[in-house]
This record gives sequence, structure tokens and C-alpha cells, in this order.
Amino acid sequence: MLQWALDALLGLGLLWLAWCALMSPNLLKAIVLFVAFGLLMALAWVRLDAPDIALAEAAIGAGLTGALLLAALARLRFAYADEETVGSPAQEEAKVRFPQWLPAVPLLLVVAGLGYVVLSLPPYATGLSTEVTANLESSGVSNPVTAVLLNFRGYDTLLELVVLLVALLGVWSLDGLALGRETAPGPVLDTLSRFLTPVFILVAAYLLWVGAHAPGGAFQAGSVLGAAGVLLLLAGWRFRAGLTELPLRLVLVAGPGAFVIVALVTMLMEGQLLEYSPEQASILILFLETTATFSIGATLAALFFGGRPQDDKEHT
Amino acid sequence: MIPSDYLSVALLIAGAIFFLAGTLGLLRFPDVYTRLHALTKADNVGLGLIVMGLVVQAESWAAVGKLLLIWVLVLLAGASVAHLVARGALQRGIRLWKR
Amino acid sequence: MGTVITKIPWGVLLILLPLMGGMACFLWPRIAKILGLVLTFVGVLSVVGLGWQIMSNGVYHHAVGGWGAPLGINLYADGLSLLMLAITALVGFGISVYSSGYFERQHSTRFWPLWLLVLAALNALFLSNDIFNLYVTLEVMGLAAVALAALTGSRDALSGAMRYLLANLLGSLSYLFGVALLYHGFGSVDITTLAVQVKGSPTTWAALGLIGAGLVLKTALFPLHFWLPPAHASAPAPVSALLSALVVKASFYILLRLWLEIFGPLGGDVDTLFGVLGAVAVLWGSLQALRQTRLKLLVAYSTVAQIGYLFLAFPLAMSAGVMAWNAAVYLALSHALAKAAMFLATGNMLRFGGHDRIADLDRVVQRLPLTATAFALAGVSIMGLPPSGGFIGKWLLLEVALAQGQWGLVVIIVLGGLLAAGYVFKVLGQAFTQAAVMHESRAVPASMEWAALLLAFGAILLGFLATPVLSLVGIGSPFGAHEVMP
Amino acid sequence: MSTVFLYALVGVVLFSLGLYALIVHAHLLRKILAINVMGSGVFLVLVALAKRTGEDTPDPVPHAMVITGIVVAVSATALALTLMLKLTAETGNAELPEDSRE
Repeated sequence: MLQWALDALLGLGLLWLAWCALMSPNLLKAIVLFVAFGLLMALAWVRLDAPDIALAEAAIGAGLTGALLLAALARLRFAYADEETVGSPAQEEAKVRFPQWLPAVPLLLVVAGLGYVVLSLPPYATGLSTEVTANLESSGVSNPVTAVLLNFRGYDTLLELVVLLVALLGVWSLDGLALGRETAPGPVLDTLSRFLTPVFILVAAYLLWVGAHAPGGAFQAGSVLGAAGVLLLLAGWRFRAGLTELPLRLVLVAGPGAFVIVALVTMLMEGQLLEYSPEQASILILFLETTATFSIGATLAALFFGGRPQDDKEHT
Repeated sequence: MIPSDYLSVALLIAGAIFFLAGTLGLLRFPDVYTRLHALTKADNVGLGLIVMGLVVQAESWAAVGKLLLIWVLVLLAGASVAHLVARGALQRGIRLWKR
Repeated sequence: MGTVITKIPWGVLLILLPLMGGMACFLWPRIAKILGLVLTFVGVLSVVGLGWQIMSNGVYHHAVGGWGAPLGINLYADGLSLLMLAITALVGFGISVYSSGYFERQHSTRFWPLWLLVLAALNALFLSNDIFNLYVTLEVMGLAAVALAALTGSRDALSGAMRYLLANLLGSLSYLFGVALLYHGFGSVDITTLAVQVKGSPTTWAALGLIGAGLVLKTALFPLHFWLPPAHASAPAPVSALLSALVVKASFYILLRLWLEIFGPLGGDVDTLFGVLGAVAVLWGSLQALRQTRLKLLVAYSTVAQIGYLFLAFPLAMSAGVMAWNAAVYLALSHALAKAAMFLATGNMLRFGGHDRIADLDRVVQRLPLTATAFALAGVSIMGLPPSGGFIGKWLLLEVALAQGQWGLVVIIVLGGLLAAGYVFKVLGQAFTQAAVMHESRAVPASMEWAALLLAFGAILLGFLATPVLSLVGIGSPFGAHEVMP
Repeated sequence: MSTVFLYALVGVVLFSLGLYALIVHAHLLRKILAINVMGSGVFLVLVALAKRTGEDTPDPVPHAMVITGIVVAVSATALALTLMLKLTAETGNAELPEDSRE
């Protein structure tokens, strides 16, 4: 009963926070509430026995998305502040184009319909869990989620790393505003970033290693690395000139690149794309996860940075 | 329940009370500086008590280490963020509250 | 038979080569152009190789990871996938040749990696047999397409791309919700497995609605076409060609595939709805195209109309099956070639005159004879005049509509053709006259003119290849086994 | 009603709330937030229903799908935010211009 009350409270809290985040008249409040919503989502994932997702949600869904949103809002408010009314509170107010109730009516029908459908599903269904359990032995890892991500459905993960790369290519091709240095970081942030960076790296390495048999893995580790990058960028650290060219791009491509090469090699050796022999599976997965961790971390930090670093040197 | 469980419960409840106090301060105090004060001080102690309560239950030293690490990291983050928020507020020219 | 060439897994290479190429272009921008050209050409060869394998051994299967469905992801290619891959390779090669002359240096380094990744996503999409994997390929394709549409950074391009991105994301989420319901209702994301499992139930209906709505939004069927004209009209010419010719076809392909395998037997009323929306799209898109004063917007609205034609096949297929689907596929293929040619030709005129105002086109026929020919030939196929691919497609559709006594659809098909003739001649008419004001003109590289012309020739040539193409579609009988090929 | 369906229903409502906000709001940052909330709703449905195995361990396949989905969501958000900033720099307004052509 107590458990049920907790879940109900959590569910209502999620809905309430989402509503407040979406309807808040102040954009800053909306984003902060959205981050809080993300953290509550992480709790919901824990309640649903999905610790892997809880970690990913807390780091990426709430943390990095929140950082991206806040950085965008800051740029929206300050970078264009001299241009008339941009970013003024009046413009940010939740403007509504037509009567608010108009879309609400069909959407209530959608809620009712989808709710009915969800409730009509049978209370018990094994999905693919029996297949996963039966083949876990030969997958090379004992965490079933990692097994699905890196082995059974590794092809999806390959394409997912490509999505991340495509987003960065898009951001760079748009000539996004690079993160400026509006204010000096100050001694506290500076010291904090110096102290925390090794801790972040340690945590990332731990998450990467533990992902084989417990919650964790490349995405969680990569997002922790990305968070370290965000902190360093905020503290005023910048890519050293010379490293922004090919070396940086090599790190960004390492994850999907290694994946494609492994895909090719396994196909030549075993006959099917990404087919690992059971003996080599765990070492291959560790290799793929390590390269992916570096790429994910670098890509997320670069997405936060925005513009292409040292863009003017690119055409020489 | 064995004695260590009672200790845990006591520590957890004490921690929760500190959190409650901190949250009340956040809601009731008049300006950003006093709110920060209430929030960070009370929450740091509250989290410390909760961590202690869980340490009592820990089954291995590794778990104890992780719990303490969490506390240290939150202390660091809380203190730094409080400082940054206060500094930002000062730079924006927000005055200290006076009765 | 049995040589090395027949053993190469061409299907997998179609995905991996452009993927690696995209990354290599990102790493070494200097070689991007030459690498892009080589890889798109190798893409054409790979499709030929895959086609050879499929024709001699039947449908192509590849169990990624060696697991096989339902645990793993299966790649699958039958005649339908093969034709989509083939048209992607051909149009893709044309776009590459054109782009090698089109882009300035700075845009060139940005274009090639994204373009090769879109190509990889398209090939992966046409080969996939897994509805969640399709979601991921849709996202790779969608995000890269948005980035390409915004490439020029102009105000129109940015707002077009933003609208496009929001529509894309909404469509993807709706699709993903449908995938979630199908998985939890029937325990698989493999299309072949689902085809056996799925029965009429509230879950299926909701999944049909969500997936259908998401894909219709991505395919830009009226009234969800609002994002298409601004995005397609403000992108650089090769990107417009890519978006109109291939990217909208990709979501249409998924819809068609899922309809054939999973939803077909259930979707009676939805079929009719698709038909009605398609008919409105034909009329609305054509009328809007006729109203435009800017060439690129005219061509973009023409895409809205031509997409409408594809959906006319759904109500007709209820009783005519194979014939109606053949018509839809034929229309999709010839539209891909013709519309790519048209956008590329438009790009030439735009570069030549520095503007795309239809009224000031200034004797394009004399100055750019190849481009004007390309536009005219593409126009023949869009109008559906013989001999052209568009004619065969519309003829097949008309035949089915007549046989079923669907007089409304017959009128729509004919009327759409007449309206298309209206907007094509509106452009061509101006091409012969001298503009009132002289403009500075800029040279157009031969590669750009020839790329447009050859694609337009392709659209015409498709009019002579009905028998072999239709027999190719039949491999693996995607439209049902028991019916006889025409 | 079990927790499984409780969370699944919350997911359905989140999806619809996000959709509502996406339609109603003009500001692009709010539209991007709305898309993210919609995504969370879909993810919640996927994972909540995975708990119906009747055993202690839920079905891991939807879990892996959601991790993929979260990464896709953050990629799309980053691209959308950059696009929004560029558009604002160009038009001076973080909203989509009313389309005069439609």
C-alpha cells in the first residue's frame, strides 16, 4: 500500500512538474522545472527497475539537456540583447495563438483512447526477456541491457552513435555561436573544476567497467565525461589550438568509426555483420564501449560548446 | 528490527527533518542570500545524517566509501553553487535584505 | 556463379560504405568531394551487385549479429526494397555529380559528410526489417536532412529547417509510440514476426493511428504538408532534390511496407481516408504550384501534389492489390527521377540568373539549352505524358480506377495531369521570352547541366522499361503471393 | 491497478501534455521543451510495460531502446536549440515567422 502511494505520488508529481514546466510564464523557471522533472523521471526509472535508464536520464536527460537549454536561454537573452525586444520578458511570455481549449478537446480524446489501449494490454507478457536470458551466456556480458545494446541490437547502437555525430555536424555547419567568456569564472569554479575533473574521469571509468555486469555502460560513462567537459568549458578552459583540428575530430568519430570497423571485420570473419564469436564478445564489447565513451563525452561537450572551435583556421 | 535498524531510522528521520527545515527556509526566507543559507546548510547536514543512516546498513566497505563520496561531492557542489548563485546575484546588484 | 563477386554482401556494403565515407569526409575535408563521388558511384555498382544476387537467389536476408529475429535485427530486401535502393543510388549519383560543381569550398566541407550519412541512412532504411531500427534510421536521415536544408543559413532556410525539424521530431515520436504499443502487444519489432502475430485489437488500431499519423506527417500528405514547401524551396538545389526525390519517399516506403505486411487487412476506412487526402493533395498542391511566382516554390508544391498521387493507390488496392501498388511504386520511382532533375535544373537557372522569379527567366532556352531540356523532359514525366515513367504510373492507376468504376479518382488523376501541364508550361513559356530587365548572368558548370539532363532522361527512359521494372518489383512478391503479375 | 499501468498512464498523459504545449506555444524554446516531455512520455510507456514479465527482472529490450531514445533526444535538442538561436539572430524573434505563403 505504501509502495503504491509512493508510485502514485511520483506519477502525480511528474505530471504536475511537466505541466508547470510547459506552462510557466517565465522561461528560466520553465527550464529549471524541466530539469527537476528530469530528476523525478530518474526516480521513476528506479521504481520501474530500470537503473541503467535512471543513470542515463539523470546525466543526459536532466543534466546535459538542462545545461544545453540554459546555455541557449542565456545566449537568447544576452547575445541579442541589443536588438530591440529579443529576450524581453514580454516576448518570452507564453503566447498563445488561438483559444487554449481548442486543441485540448481532441487531445483529451487521445488521452482517453491511448489510456484505454494501454489498460487493455494483458497484465503479463514476457516480451523478449526469455530470449535475452537464454542467450545472455554467449553475449559476452552479464548485464542484459548492455547485452541488448552492444550485442543483440548492436546495429541500433551503431546508428545511434551516428545520430549523435550528425547532430554535431549539423550544429557545426550552422555556425552556431560558440560559447563566449562573458564573465570571468572566478576562483571557486576554477578550483572546483580542477578538483572534480579527475573524479569525473574516475566515475566514468568505473561506470564503463561495471556496465558489463551491473547498471552502467558507455552512454552513462560518456555522459559523465561530457559533464566534465561542460564544467571545464564553463570554467573557461578551451581546446588548445592545434588540437581542435584532426585530433578532436578523430575523438569525435572514434566511437562510430570503431563500431563500423568491428562490423566489417566480424562480417569477414564470422559471416554476419557484428557477429562476435562468444570467446571474443566481451573484449570486443569493452573495446567498442571504451571508444564510444570517449566519443560520446567529446560530442556532448562539443554540442554544449556550440560553435566549431577555431572556425577561421579551417579553410587555410 | 535489530538495534542498528533503530539507529538508521533515527538518523534518517533526523536527516529528513533537516531537509524539511531547509525547504521551509527556501520558501519562507525573504531574499536570495538567506534562502541559499537555509538551503545549503540544512541540506548538507540533512544529507550527512541520511548517509550515516545508510552507512549503518551498508554490507561492504566499498558501499560505505561510495556513500561517503556522494556526501563529499554534494557538499562540494552545494557550496560552490551557493557561492556562484550569490556572486551572480551580487553582480546583478541584488541588495541584501534588511529588516 | 559462385565467384567472389556474387558472394560479396552488397546489401551490407550499401550501408557501411557511405557511413565510413561520411566519417572520412568529416575527418579529411580535402578529399571529401572526390571520396563522395567515388562512393556514390560504388553505391550504384553495389545495387547492381545486390540486384544480381536477388535475381538469382531470391530475396536477400542478413541476420545482423547472427541472432536473427526476434532477438536480433534482420536486414531484408525484396523487389520493392531493391527498386528503392536502385533509385536512391541513381538519383544519389546524379546529386553527387551536380554537387561537385555546385558548392563553394566552405559549404562543400559541410555538405559531403552529411550527404553521405543521409545516403547511408536511406539505404539502411530500405534494407531494414525491424520497426525500431527503422525509427533510428529515420532519425539519422531526418536530423541530417534538417542540417542540410539549413546549409545556406539564410532567413528562409533557417525557418524552413526549423519547421521541418519540429515536424520530423513530432512524426518520429508518434511513430515510436506506435512501435512501443506493437512491441508490448505482440512481443516483437521484427516486421515478418509481427505480420504473423498482429490481430485486430485496440492495440493494433492505436498503433496504426500513431504510426500512420507520424509517417503521413513525414511524407507531407495534405493537410500535414505545411512544412514541406518552405523547407524544400529554401534549401540548396542538390538538397532540395534529395529531400523531394528521396527523403519523403523513405517515410512513404515505411508506410507502404507496414501496410503490406501488418496493417493492410485491418485498414479499410483508413485506406479510404488516405485516398481522399491524396485526392485533395493532388488538387491543392497543383493549384498552389500554379499560383507561385517563385520557381523553387512551384516545384516544391508540385511535390505536394505528386505525393497525393501515391496515396490514391491505397483505396484502389483494397480490391486491385498488385496493380494499384505497382502504380504507386512506379509513380514514386519516376517522381524521384523527374523531381530531382527539376530541382537541379531549377538550381541551374537560379545560379545563372541569380534569382528564381518565374516572370524574369530571360531566354533560358537559348542560354542554358541542356537545363531547359532537362526541365521540359522532367515536366513531361510529372504531367504524365507518354512516353515517360510518370505516364506508366498514372496509366496503371487510371486503369485500376476505371476497372473499379471509381469515377471520382479518374477525374482527379486527369485533372492533376492537366494542372501539372499548366504549371510546367507556365515556366517553359517564360523560358523562351526575353526578360524586361537584363540581369548579370553567371556560368553554370557542365556537370551541373548534364546531371539534371541525365536524371530527366532517366524519368523518360522509365517509360520504356515497364515490363522489366514491374517484374523486378514482383521478386519476393511484396504485394501478396497469390495474385498474377500484369 | 498495478504500478505498471499507473506509470504507463502517466506516460500517455505526458505525451499528450507535450503535444498540447507544442501546438499552443509559439516560442521555439517552449516547443523544444514540449517535444522533450512528449519523448519522456513515450519512454515511460515503453519501460513501464516492460515490467509485466511476472518475474523480478523486467524485459531489458525496451530499456535498451529507451537509452537509444534518450541519446537521440539530446542530439535533436542540441540541433534544434542551435537552429533556434540562428533563426533568432536572423529574425530577432524566437518564433517561427507566420507563413505568408500558406
